[in-house]
Amino acid sequence: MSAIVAGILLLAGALFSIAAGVGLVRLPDVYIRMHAATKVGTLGSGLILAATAVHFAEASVVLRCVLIIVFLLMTAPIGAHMIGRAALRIGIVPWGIDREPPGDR
Amino acid sequence: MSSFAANLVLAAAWAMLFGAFTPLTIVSGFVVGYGVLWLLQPLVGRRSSYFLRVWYWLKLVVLFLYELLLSSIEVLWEVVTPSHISRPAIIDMPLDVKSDAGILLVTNLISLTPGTLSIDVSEDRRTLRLHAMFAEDPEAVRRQLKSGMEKWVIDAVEGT
Amino acid sequence: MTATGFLEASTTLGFVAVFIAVGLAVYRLARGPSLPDRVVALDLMTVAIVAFCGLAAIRTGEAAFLDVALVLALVGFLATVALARFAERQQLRREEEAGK
Amino acid sequence: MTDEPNAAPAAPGLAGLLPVALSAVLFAGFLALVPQVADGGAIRLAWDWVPTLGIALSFLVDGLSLTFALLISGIGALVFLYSWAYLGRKPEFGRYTLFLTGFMLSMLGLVLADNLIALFVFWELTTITSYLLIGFNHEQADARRAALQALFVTGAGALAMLAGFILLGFTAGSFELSVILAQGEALRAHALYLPILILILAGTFTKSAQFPFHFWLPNAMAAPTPVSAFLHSATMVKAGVYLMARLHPALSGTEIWMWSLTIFGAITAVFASVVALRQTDLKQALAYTTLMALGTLTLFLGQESGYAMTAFATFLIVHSLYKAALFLVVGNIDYATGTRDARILGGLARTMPVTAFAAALAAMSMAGLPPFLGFIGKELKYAGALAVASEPLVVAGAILIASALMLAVAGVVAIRPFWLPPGGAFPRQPRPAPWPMLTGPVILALLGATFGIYPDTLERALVAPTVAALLGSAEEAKPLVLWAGVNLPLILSVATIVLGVTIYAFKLRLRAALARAEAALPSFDAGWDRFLKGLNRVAVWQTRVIQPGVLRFYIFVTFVTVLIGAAGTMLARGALPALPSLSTVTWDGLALSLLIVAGAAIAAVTGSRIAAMAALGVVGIAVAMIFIVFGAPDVAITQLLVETLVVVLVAVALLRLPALDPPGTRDRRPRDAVLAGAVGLTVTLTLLAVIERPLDRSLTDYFETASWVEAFGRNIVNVILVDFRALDTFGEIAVVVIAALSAYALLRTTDKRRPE
Amino acid sequence: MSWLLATPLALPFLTGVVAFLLRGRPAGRWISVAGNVALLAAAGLLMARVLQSGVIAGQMGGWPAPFGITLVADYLSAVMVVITAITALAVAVYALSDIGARAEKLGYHALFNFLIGGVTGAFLTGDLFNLYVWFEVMLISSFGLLVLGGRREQIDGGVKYVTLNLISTILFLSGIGLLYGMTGTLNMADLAGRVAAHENQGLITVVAMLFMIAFGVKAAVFPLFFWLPASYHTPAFSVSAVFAGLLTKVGVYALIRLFTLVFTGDTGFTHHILLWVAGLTMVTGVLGAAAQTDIRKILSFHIVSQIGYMIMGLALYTPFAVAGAVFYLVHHIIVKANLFLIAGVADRVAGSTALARIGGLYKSAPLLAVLFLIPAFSLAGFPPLSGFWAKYVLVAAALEVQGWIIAAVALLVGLLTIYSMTKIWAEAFWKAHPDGRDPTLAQLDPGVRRRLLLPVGALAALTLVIGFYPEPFVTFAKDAAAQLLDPTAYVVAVLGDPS
Amino acid sequence: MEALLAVTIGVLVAGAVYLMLARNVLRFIFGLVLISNAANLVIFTAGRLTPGEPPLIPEGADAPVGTVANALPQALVLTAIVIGFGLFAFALVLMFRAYTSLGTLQSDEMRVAEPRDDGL
Amino acid sequence: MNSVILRAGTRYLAPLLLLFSVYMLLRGHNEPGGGFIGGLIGATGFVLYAIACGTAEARRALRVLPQNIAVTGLGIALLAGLAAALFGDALFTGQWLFLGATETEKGLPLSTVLVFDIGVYLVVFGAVLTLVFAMEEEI
Ligand code: NA
Ligand code: NA
Repeated sequence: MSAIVAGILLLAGALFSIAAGVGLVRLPDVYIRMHAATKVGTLGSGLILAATAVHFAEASVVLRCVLIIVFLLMTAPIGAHMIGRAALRIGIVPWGIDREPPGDR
Repeated sequence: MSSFAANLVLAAAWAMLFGAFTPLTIVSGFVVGYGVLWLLQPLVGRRSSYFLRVWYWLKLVVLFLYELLLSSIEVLWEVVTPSHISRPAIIDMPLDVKSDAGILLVTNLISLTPGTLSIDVSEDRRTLRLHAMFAEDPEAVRRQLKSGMEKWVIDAVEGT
Repeated sequence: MTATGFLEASTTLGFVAVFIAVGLAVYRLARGPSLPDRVVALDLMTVAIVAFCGLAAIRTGEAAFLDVALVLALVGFLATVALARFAERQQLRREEEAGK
Repeated sequence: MTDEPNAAPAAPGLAGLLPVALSAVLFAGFLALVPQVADGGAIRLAWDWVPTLGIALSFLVDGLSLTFALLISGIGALVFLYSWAYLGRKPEFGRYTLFLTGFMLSMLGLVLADNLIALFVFWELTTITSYLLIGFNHEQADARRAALQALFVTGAGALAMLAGFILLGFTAGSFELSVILAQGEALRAHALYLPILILILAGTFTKSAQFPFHFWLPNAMAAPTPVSAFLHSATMVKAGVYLMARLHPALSGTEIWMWSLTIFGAITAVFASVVALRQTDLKQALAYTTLMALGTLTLFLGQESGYAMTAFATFLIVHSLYKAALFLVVGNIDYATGTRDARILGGLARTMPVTAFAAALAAMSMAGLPPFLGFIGKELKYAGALAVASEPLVVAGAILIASALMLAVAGVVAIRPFWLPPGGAFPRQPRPAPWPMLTGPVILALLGATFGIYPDTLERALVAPTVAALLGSAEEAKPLVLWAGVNLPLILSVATIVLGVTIYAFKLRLRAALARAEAALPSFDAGWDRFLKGLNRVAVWQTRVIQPGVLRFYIFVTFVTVLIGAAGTMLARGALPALPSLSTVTWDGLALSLLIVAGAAIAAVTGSRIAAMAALGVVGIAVAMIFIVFGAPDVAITQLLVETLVVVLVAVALLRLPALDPPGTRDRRPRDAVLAGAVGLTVTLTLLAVIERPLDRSLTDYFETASWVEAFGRNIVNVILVDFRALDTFGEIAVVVIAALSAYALLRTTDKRRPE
Repeated sequence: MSWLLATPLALPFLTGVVAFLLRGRPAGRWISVAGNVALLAAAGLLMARVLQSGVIAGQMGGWPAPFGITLVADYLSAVMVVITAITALAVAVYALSDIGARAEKLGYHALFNFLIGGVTGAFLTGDLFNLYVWFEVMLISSFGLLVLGGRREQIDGGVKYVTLNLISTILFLSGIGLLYGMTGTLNMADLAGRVAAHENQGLITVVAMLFMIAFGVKAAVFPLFFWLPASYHTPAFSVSAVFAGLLTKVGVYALIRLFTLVFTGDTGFTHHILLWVAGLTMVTGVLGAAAQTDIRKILSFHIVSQIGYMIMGLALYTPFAVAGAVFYLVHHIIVKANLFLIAGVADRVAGSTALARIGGLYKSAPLLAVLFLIPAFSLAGFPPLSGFWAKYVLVAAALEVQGWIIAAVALLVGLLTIYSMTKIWAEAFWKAHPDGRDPTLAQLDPGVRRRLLLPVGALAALTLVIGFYPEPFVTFAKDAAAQLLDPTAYVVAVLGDPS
Repeated sequence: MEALLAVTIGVLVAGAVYLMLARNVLRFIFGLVLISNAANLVIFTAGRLTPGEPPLIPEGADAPVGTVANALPQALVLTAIVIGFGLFAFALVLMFRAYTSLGTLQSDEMRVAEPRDDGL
Repeated sequence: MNSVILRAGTRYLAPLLLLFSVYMLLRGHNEPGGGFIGGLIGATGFVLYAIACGTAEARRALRVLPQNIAVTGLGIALLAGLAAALFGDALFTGQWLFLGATETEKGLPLSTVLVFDIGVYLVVFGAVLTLVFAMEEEI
């Protein structure tokens, strides 16, 4: 049973991971690509770690997996914020906006 | 969060790391945690207790996970469809949340949830600038975030 | 297909997915065009390695690999932060120089 | 160009007389040994020095060495006395005395040494001390040049000679001269005889200033006059002659020995006496006559006959006596007038009668007039020349020309300045020399006369024993007589005098002609300058080529060396690997490899710093993944952490650094790419060859068993780090600390000038 | 045993740590001197023990060889440690007056002592990877010392020094990896046997070449020496003295160690190449020196040239020749370090090390002149100074095996060495000072003068001792060579008796 | 698998050498990072690859169960990584300082210690 | 770095990193971790701090000069190695003490090996911070 749950989680994780990668390549500008990397990438990895937790089903491993996911959720958005802020300050105009971004000072 | 509480939390985290709540790990965790807190005194300010907000926390976590899944599927859709349907915008949103924890949570959650990505908080901590993917109506986005994510966070972290 | 077989296949697929993600990130890294683009790519790679560690743990049954993931999850974003800051500061410097 | 002797004649401190006493005592000591040696009783003393290398401080007193020792210590005493008055009030007199004493002692060591290597040590000590003495007037560029020239030329010869000594020692099985000299037959028959001979002659010819190595000697006249008197009469330049004489029993008797010594000696003698006549500086004139004497002595040493050896021994002594006397005389003239220019000097007999007297005696000895010892010497020279093995007439002719020229030069040096009217104004009002400066010339000149009249003493005491040392038996020595009846030598002597006087009479015209002739000939002295210039040019050229100051070149050469070293050896030693099997390749491994390749490629070609850095990050991450895949979590964690810190540091550093390529340029370097590819391929091939055979895992097996049981750790890698190989780890953290301290110091250090 | 071996290694680190924590205080500098006195004592004890009982080995951590790390001292190691201690003490005293307060505050004494620790570690270790570690300790300390002060030429020289040495480091590390992959061991005594037993001797030779190149860079041989003349004239005089004396010698030591102990299976190839390297190193180095006009630059190129002699001894690979190399090594460290120290004094009193800008030292600083002449003429190989015996043994060893050309090269290079040494002498000492100054030692503060001249005098005295009384040193070198060429004793001391 | 890594290392080295030969010393630094990785991989590969099993001794056992990866090269690589980091950090700071005091990163222009007209 | 978000995050991440680093140090003998890794992670905590709040702030929090920490760590490691001599063993021989050991339980292991690893931790921690702070202060 746990193997099947883990497997499904893995598949979902795999799907989102690929989506994150494709998004990074396909999406039109850095801001939107960040949406892909940050959200989808984190979710993909989180799901795979969830699968790991399910697979091992040991307290120590589960705890570690939870910690990893928490850490990821804590750090990934901070990273994204830093990148986005830099992009804005560099003056990268978001795709689909015809004017100077408001952040450009 | 009082220093003592913080210390307890760290001790617990320590024990979790070792995967066993034995007296040895708790005590050693407390000692290590004490050391860490001592080292980081300038960083850790004084805060009120927060044990009562467990419920709000749970709610926050569940809602958040749901939103994360939702947003990912949204992006997934954007990725797999041949054309880009997004209408992005940079939006400034006033912030009511005040504490570090609150700001961190709000911005992180906004980043991880559908269509929005925190980009910066102004120096006076009053405004959050974010990138929204589907922002035909910026005002709607603002409203939605304020009543959703920010409210949940305030409930969980800063509520009375 | 047995449950373990299914898990194994999913693990393999997981690996493939991670590699594809990393590969695509490398593409973005090489292409740019902007500095933040490259940083995003690196950031995604970090996150992908975390997944990779989880997969490695599943495949070998060895929880030790989770320690790698743990470290990376905590520390990996530091590189992103540093690079992002670089991008931003560089811009500031350029403006300073232009202003002079 | 004069020595600037003491301004006032007042006697300086008495301490300056210590070396006089020392050399006098030594002289007396040696004199006391004369009877024993004359009776054929050589004295040998030996102390161990470097027994492991067969080197002993052993000394031999026989006729040859005793003759030299007497000349050295005797003339030394007189020169020290002279110097005391001549230079004693100069501040540098202390050093001067020290060096000169050192020189004298080294010279004594040289002639007395019975061990080749010990002899060499003394030989080089004379080189060093003479270097310091020739450079006495060190603030003058000429003196420095002359000192270097002497050092370099004689040093070069000495080094060749050292090789010759070593070979000689190996061949003879000992460095002891007594042993070597007893093996003449065997040595001459040995395959190494020729190289040994050439190498040793290189040393003696340079030291004794044989043509074409003669040019340093006249320049060495930059030394103060007493130094010249000492070095160029009896001592340093005669060291080469001494050594040829010393080794005569071992090495002589072959065609090559005979011809090389005869030819070089003859050429040197004639050449030098011709050039001597041309000189207007009295000291220079004497210097060239010294060359003539050295050539003559060398010529005789090429022979085997008793006449030649007797001539050698006699002329050796004759020359030492009159040459030292004349140098000192010139010193007095210089002291008196401030010049040594023969064209100006004249009429000094009145002001300095004693010097004039000594000069006259010495000059007559030099000119070979009876009844001076010089006459006997010249007679013997002719006798010796006529007794040479082949071409006696040519040799005699050479000696005739040389002797006649010598006579003319003697006139220039000793007659003209004293007895003829001056040719111009002197730099200063002539003044008489003080007594210590007269003692030497007078005694030496008188000795020349005394031995001329009573040659037997000299014959028995020194000449015969010297010949004995050369030929093995005192019986071979020919008698020294003033009147041997009318014979061919006497006729030649008369011819010499006639020719000499004629030359003297026409010397001005001859001088001009010689000057023209010399100008037409290549100058060896100018050759020295060309040599130095050439050396410098080669050195600079080489430095430009191999040390151009361009880092890129250095790195390129280093990698080329790596490539040649590794790939070349691989080909030369047949170490190429077989085609590897790729059957164990896993797809994840392949993916990671591709990732690394992509990262490396991007890093290598990109012009964007951030792309390069990110590419490095990719490589780092991929490598970490390899560590994960192959079971190395500790390494993977470390790798990732380090990678992160690398990015952080570079990101900080880049903030102040400029773009990789200057605007408008791109980094494309096909040549470098080829080299890089070749190096990479070599690494691959080597590694493939290494992994062809299975690994011996015994170390790891031990660690695996001992890790928990004996070292109480379950993480074997960590146990290795902190226990099994803790010393590595200690060194490693030391590296980290030091790197941090160094980098910190570098950043905090001064001189923060920003670029323009 | 373990103590005797580890003390010379541990002491400098301890000294460095204490000196750093006390930096900026007077005690910090004297700790360095005291630590080096203790180091000299420890080195002396070690030497006494080695002389008494031959090769000694100590297993660090108590783990038996080849599993743990073994420290070994044979004659060569012991004498290198002693000579290191001597040089270090001399430089430590000299540095008291040479190094400024700023550099001290930034940790000069710590860096210096760590460097010495790296050097002694390299000499004492019996483990190849551990050797790498000590090399790195040495290298990184030298980086720091080289650029301490931060003058522009220091930075420039530092860039070249650092880049080229890093390449060598990587080569060394890779070589270790490859050798481990072939033999499964890192212990050098163990390697000796396993390398000989390896099936693919050609491959062993390839790896041997990698080591030769890696150490060749460290030793500054042709054509890998660029970093040395590019940088050695730039740092503080104490620093360049200790570099000149010790650093390249560690490379030479490593070459000698590996090419007498481990890589001896293909000497016809490897040592023949070494012989070419030796000759070319001598010639290019000495010609490089001839082109220079600054004392320190001349001396730097001479280091290169002199390294050639040591390599020549190794390359000839006879007991006599290796003895020559050992003797040369010892002699050269003393002499070269001393010459750099003297250059420092000359710079102090005459104002520069550029020959065109100084002069007059012979007249006004005769003591310095004497102190210069001793090492200078020793370096040039004049008897009876130490350098003569060094050259003598090597030339004799070459002639013994009919190495005519290399002997000729050695002699010729000796001649050109004379040329450069007399160039310094003539320009800095004999020539009048171009500014008409009379540079005297008396112009130095008496304390400063003592601290500068005491080490110089001591090293010069040592040169004289070796020169006038060479017998024990020659005997020692011969015994050391015998040990090197028959490593049985070494292997047994490390691995135990196989029987 | 070792063979594949051997090839990969070769490429890595080639890239590194190409970078190190560049005019800009910053590229040398990049090359240094690459070649350090390559050297570490050489050690790791020469110690042979064992997929999966880290050299850990499970609770209750006295020695690793089954074949585990070769621990010794791992320890060596770890040491080498840390040392490499130290060297890299210094080199980076040096190049940084080189730029601030010499005003260039182009090695051809770094001619202070060995000036162009030296000794000529 | 004037980022409110980063500073807020750092407030929680930096202590976590420090805590985690000590954890990695202590468990290193039995599981992945050890002095290097611990030291690197601990340093990362302060690096983050320095980036987020500035070097001056980070130095204030650290109180001690990082280079002194590093050098002290080196001294500790060395003394841990030399301590073996007090027990008559070869240098760098681990000396173990099992607190509260019983027949079945080994008890809490204390050893010079751990002290050595703590030295390693301090060295890496101090050295990295020395470097990063100094570099940060250049810009
Ligand atoms: Na050196
Ligand atoms: Na040297």
